[in-house]
Amino acid sequence: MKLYYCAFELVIFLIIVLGCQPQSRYIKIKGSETVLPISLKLAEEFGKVPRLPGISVTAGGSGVGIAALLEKNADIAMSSREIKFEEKLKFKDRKVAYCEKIIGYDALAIVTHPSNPVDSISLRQLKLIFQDSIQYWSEVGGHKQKIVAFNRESSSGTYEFFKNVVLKKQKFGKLETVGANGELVEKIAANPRSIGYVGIAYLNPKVKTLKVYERAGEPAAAPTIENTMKGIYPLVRPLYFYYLCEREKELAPVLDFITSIKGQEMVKSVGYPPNKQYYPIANK
Amino acid sequence: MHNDTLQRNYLYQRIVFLILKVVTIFVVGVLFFVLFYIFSKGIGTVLRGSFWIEIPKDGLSGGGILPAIVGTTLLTLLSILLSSAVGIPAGIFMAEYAPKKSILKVLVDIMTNNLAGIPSIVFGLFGMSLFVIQLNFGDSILAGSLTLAIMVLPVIIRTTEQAVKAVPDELRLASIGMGATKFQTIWRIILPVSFPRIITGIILSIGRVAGETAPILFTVAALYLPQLPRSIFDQVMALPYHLYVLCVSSPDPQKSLPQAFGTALVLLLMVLVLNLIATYIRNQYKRKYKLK
Amino acid sequence: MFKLEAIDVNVYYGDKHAIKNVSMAIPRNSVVALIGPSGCGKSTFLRLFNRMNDLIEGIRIEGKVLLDGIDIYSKDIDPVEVRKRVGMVFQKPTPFPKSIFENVAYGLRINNVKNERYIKEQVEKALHQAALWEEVHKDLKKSALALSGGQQQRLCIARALAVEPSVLLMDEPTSALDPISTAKIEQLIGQLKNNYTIVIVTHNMHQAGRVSDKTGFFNMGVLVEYENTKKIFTHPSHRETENYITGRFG
Amino acid sequence: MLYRRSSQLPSFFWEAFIKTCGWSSSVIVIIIVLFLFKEGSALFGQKPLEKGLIAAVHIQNPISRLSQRQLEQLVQGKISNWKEIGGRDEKVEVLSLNNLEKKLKEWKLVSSAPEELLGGELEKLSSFLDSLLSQKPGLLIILQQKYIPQSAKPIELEDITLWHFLAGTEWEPAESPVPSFGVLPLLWGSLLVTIGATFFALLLGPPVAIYLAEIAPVKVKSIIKTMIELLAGIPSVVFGFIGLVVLVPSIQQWFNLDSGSTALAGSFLLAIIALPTIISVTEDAISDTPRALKEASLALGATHWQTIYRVVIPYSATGIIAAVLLGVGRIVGETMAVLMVTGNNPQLVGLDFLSSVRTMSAAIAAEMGEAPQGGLHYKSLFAVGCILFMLTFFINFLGELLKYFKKLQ
Repeated sequence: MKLYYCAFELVIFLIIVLGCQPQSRYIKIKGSETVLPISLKLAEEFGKVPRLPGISVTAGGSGVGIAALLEKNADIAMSSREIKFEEKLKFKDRKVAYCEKIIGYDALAIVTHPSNPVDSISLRQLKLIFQDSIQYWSEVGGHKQKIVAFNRESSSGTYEFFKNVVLKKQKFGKLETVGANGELVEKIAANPRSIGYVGIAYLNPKVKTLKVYERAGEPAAAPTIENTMKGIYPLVRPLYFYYLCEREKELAPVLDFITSIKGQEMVKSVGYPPNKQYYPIANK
Repeated sequence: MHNDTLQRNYLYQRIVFLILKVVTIFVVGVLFFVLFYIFSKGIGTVLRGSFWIEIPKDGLSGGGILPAIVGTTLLTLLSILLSSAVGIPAGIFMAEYAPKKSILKVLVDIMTNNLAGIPSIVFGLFGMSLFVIQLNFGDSILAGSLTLAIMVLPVIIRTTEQAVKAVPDELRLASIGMGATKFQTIWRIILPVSFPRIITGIILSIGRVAGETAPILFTVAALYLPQLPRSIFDQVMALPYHLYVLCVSSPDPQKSLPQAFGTALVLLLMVLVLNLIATYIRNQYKRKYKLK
Repeated sequence: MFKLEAIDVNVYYGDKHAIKNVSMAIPRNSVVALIGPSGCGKSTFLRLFNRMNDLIEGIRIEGKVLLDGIDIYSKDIDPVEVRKRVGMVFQKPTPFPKSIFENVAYGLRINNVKNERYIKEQVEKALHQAALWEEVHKDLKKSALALSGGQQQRLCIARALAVEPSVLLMDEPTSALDPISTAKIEQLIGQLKNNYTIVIVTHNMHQAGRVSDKTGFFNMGVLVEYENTKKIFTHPSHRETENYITGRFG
Repeated sequence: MLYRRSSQLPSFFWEAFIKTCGWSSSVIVIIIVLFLFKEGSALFGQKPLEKGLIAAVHIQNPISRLSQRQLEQLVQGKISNWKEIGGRDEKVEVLSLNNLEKKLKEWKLVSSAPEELLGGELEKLSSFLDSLLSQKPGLLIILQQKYIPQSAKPIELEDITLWHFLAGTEWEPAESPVPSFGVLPLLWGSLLVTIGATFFALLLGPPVAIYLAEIAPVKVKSIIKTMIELLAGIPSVVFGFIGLVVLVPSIQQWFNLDSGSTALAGSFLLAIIALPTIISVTEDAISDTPRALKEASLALGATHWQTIYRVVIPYSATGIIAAVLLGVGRIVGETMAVLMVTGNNPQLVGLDFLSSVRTMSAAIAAEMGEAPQGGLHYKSLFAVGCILFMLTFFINFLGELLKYFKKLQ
C-alpha cells in the first residue's frame, strides 16, 4: 500500500513540476494534407537543430488549419487554397490580422490506373466525370467500363480547389470520399477503372497521371515541376502558410527558412514547384 | 431398429462436431493469421535497433518511433496513475461505505456500469470539449491523459469494487470482532487480499489505454512531432495514432508500410506482454489465496 | 458483580422480534452455554455482548447489556473498544490470509502496539494458551491457510486471546470440525475458564454438558430456562427444555 | 476505557480520502453523462444557420416563415420560384457570403474581388444590397445582421428539431450557409455494420465456444482459451491496419468492386475484434452448466451432441446471449477500425453490404477536427455522440436485464 501512496505523491509531483510551463514550446502547424510533406520535412529539419524551435505537425485539411489559426489552436495554418472570403470576415470580426506566405506551388495531378489507355483529358470532361454526367471511360477515349471517381473530404483545400476550378463551384455527384492523399493514391492504384485528383508530391509510379488541357485543340500538359514553372499546366495552385501577423517575430525562424533558397530547395525536394519569388535560380 | 437410431445419432453427432471443429479452426486460424502476419512483416523493422531510438524521418517512411513510444508511455502512466488514485478509493467506497439502498448509489452503479461500456470516441468528445476547450488545456498531455483516465475510471472502480466484494464476509467479521475499526479492517485485511485482483484489473486497463486511439485524437496526438515532450502542456505522438497516420496520412503509404508493420508489432507485443503479466499475477493469486 | 449481564433485552430485525425480554447474568470465570433450535436467537443474543449486531442493517436493540457493570449500549461507548475487550470466535475458522504469526499479532497491531518484542511475547503466550504452540512454533512465518481446520480454529482462539480480552464469545466453534479437533477445543475451553469468562453457542448438547457451568435454553427468542448445567440436563424445570434435550423436540 | 476516543488521525485522513474519491467519482460519472447530453441537446432549438447569420427577403415578400426543409431546398436550388411555397411569382436567388463573389461576377457587377465594390470592410454591402433588392425582389439574403439592408425583413426560421435530426436523410454538416443534419445515414451505417458483424459473430462465436467447452481436449482448450483472451486486448487500430492492408483489397477482388472499403469489410473486421470477448464469455457460460445435468442426460442414453443440444445450450442460453450482447456493445462504438475500412461515405444506402458507409463513431472521429467549436456542426457531433451513448446504454441494459433474469432462475 505504501507503493500506492508513493504513486499518488508522484502524480502530484509530476503535475507540479511539469506544469510549470503552461504553454507549449512548439510551433504548431496544422492544416492541408497537400502541404503536409513540406511541413513534415520542415519539422524534421528543425528537429535536428537543438537551438531551433520544435515543430509539431497536425493534418486535418486547409479549412481546419485556418479555423485553428483563428481559435489560436495553431501557430501556422498550412493551406492548399487561398483563404476564403468568409474566413477573412471571421478574422476581421475577431480583429486579428493574418499574414500569408506562398511557400510553393502544387500542380493538381489527375491520376488513373497505369493500365488505363486514356492519356489526356479536358477540364470540361473532368467536370462531367466528377458530376456523374460522364459515366464510362469510353466517352473520354478509354475502354468501355464504368468510371469510378474518388473524391476528397469537404474540409480539404484540394477539394475546394477542384470544386472551384474544375466544377465551377457546382455540386459533386455521389462519389466515394477518401480521407487523405496517400490513401487516395493507394485506392487508384488498386482499381483499373478509377480516377482521382491529388497533389504532385503524392504521386508514385503505381499510378498514371493524365495530361490536362483547358479546351479542345490546346496542347495538353503533364503535371511536372517544369511545366508548372513554365505555366503551361492548367491546374496549378499556390500553397500557403497563414499566420497571425502579430506573431511574426516568434515564427521568424520557420518563415525565414521556408522563404530562403535552402527552404525552397527543400520544397522542391519534396516534389513541389518552388516559389520563383524566393527561388531566383529558376528564373535563369 | 433401435441400433439404427443410435447409428444415425452418432453419424449426426460426428457431422456436427466436424462442423464445430472446422469453425474453430477457421476462427483460431484467422486470429492467428493476424498475429502471424503482423509478426512476420514487422519483425524485420522491429529488430532494427534504430527503430526504437530514432525519430521518424523522410516523410514518415524512415527512422524510428521513439517519440511515439515515449508519448504512449507518458500518457499511459499518467492516466493510469490518475485513474487509480481516484478509482481504487472510489471502488472501495462503493463496496464498503456507500449506502447500499440509496437511489443515488443505484444511479451511480448503473452509470458506472454503462460508462465502462461506452465507446471510447464518446470519451474523446467529452475530453476535447471539457479539457481542451473549456478548461483551455489545449492539445496537451494533460488533456489527453485526463481523458484516458476518465475513460478507464469506471473500469477501475468496477474492478476494485468487485475485488473488494469478493473478499469473504467472514474475514471482515473476524477482524471487526477483534476490535478493529472499519478502516483498519479495510487497510489490513481487505486490501491485501483483494490487491492482486485490483492490480490485474489495472494492468489490463494499461493495455486498453495504451492501445486507444479515439480519445487522444482530439486531445493530445500530434501527427508528427520529432521531439520529446518537456511539459505536460506539450503535444506528443502516440503509438496507436502513429499507426493510423502511417496508414492513411503518410505521403507515401506504400513506402511507410514497413514502419506501420513495425509499429503494429510494437503495440501488439506491448499488449500481449501486459496481458501475460496480468494472467501470471492472477494465477499466482489463485494459488496463494485459495479462499473458500 | 457479574461479569456480563443482560437486562430486559429486546432485539428487532425490522418487524421481526428476535429476542424477547431476555435477562441473563454471567458470573466471572465461568463457561455459559447457549443452546436451542436453529433460529431461536441464541447467536443474536451472543453477539449482543460485543455489539457485532450493530453491523446488521435495520436492527433495533432495547434494554441494557452490562460489561463489568457498564452499559455497553449507552451512547458514549465505542463499540470498537467493547470488541477489544470481548473476543469472539466464529463458526467457520477464519484465519486471515497472512502468516500464522501475523494472524495472532493482528489484534496488537491494530491497537498500534509497536514494541516488536512485546508482540512476540504476546503471540507466543496466546499460542501456548490455545495449545497450538507445539504444533506451529517452527513455521510461524507460514501462511495460516496451510493449517488444518482444527488448527485454524485454535489459531483464531489464539488470535482472540492475544489482545487479552476478559470475555470470549464462541459461536458454534466446533461445528465445522472433526471429532478429534472438537475434543481438543473442548479441552482448551476447560483450561481457559481459569482466566476468561466464556460464552459459547452450541448445537451439540453433549458439548454443552461437557464444557459449561451454566446453560441457557432459548426458544423463539425467549430465554426459557437458565440454570446450572447439571440441573438443566438432569432436572429441567420446563417441559420444552426437556423435550429439546431428550431430542423429542418438534 | 470503553469510552469513545477520538479517531486516529491517519485513518481519519484516509477514510476521508476514500469518501472524497467515492463521492467525487460518482459526481464525475454523472457529470460526464449530463455534460454530453447538455452539449448534444444544444443542437435543438437552434436556427438551422450558423451563428450570427440571418435569412432575409424583400420587405414585400409575403413569405415570413420558412421550415428547415424549405430553406434547404431554396438554397440547393430545388425550389426556384417563390410561388412554389406560396409566395409571389418571383425567381429565387440566394445570396450568402459563400457565393457573394461568384454571384457578383455572374451578374457582371464586379470583375475581380468584391472588395472594390463593397469596401475593404464590406461597409458598403448593406446599401449595395438595398439597391440590389429593388432589381431582384426574389432575393434571399443569408448574411450577418449588420449587412441586412433596410428594405429587407428577416425571415422567421423553424428551429432544428429532434425529428429533423433523427429522420433527416442528408448528412452535410459542413455545407454552408445551410448545413443539413440528418443523422439517418450515419445511424444506418452503424446499424448495417453492426448487423453484419453480429451475424458473423453469431455464426462463428458460439460454435467455437461450444467446441472449446464441450469437445476439445483439456490441453487444447486451455491453450486456445488463453490465446484468445490475450487477443481480446489487441488495440482496434491494429485490426484496422490489417483490415486496410489485407481485407479491403481482398474484398475488392472477390466481389470485383470499385473499392473494397465497404460495410462488409467493416462487419467482418468488427466481428473479428469482438470474437475473442464473445468466445471467452460464452465459453464461461457454457462451462457453468452443472455436471449433474449433463450426466443425467448422458445416463438416459443421449449422445454427447444431443446432450449439448438439448441440455447445455438451453441451460446456458441467457449467458450466451448476454455474451453476444457484450460483444455487440463493443462493436457499435468501435471507431478506428471502421474509420479505416468502411469508406466513410455518409450516404443513405439500403441493405447493401457492398456499399461504403460512414458510421456514427467514424463520423465523430473524422469530422470533429474540422468542426469549429461551438458551431452547429460541433453540436451535431455531440448529438451523434449522445445517440451512440444511448445505443450502447440500451444494449448494456439488455445484457444486465438478462443477467438479472438468469439470477432469478
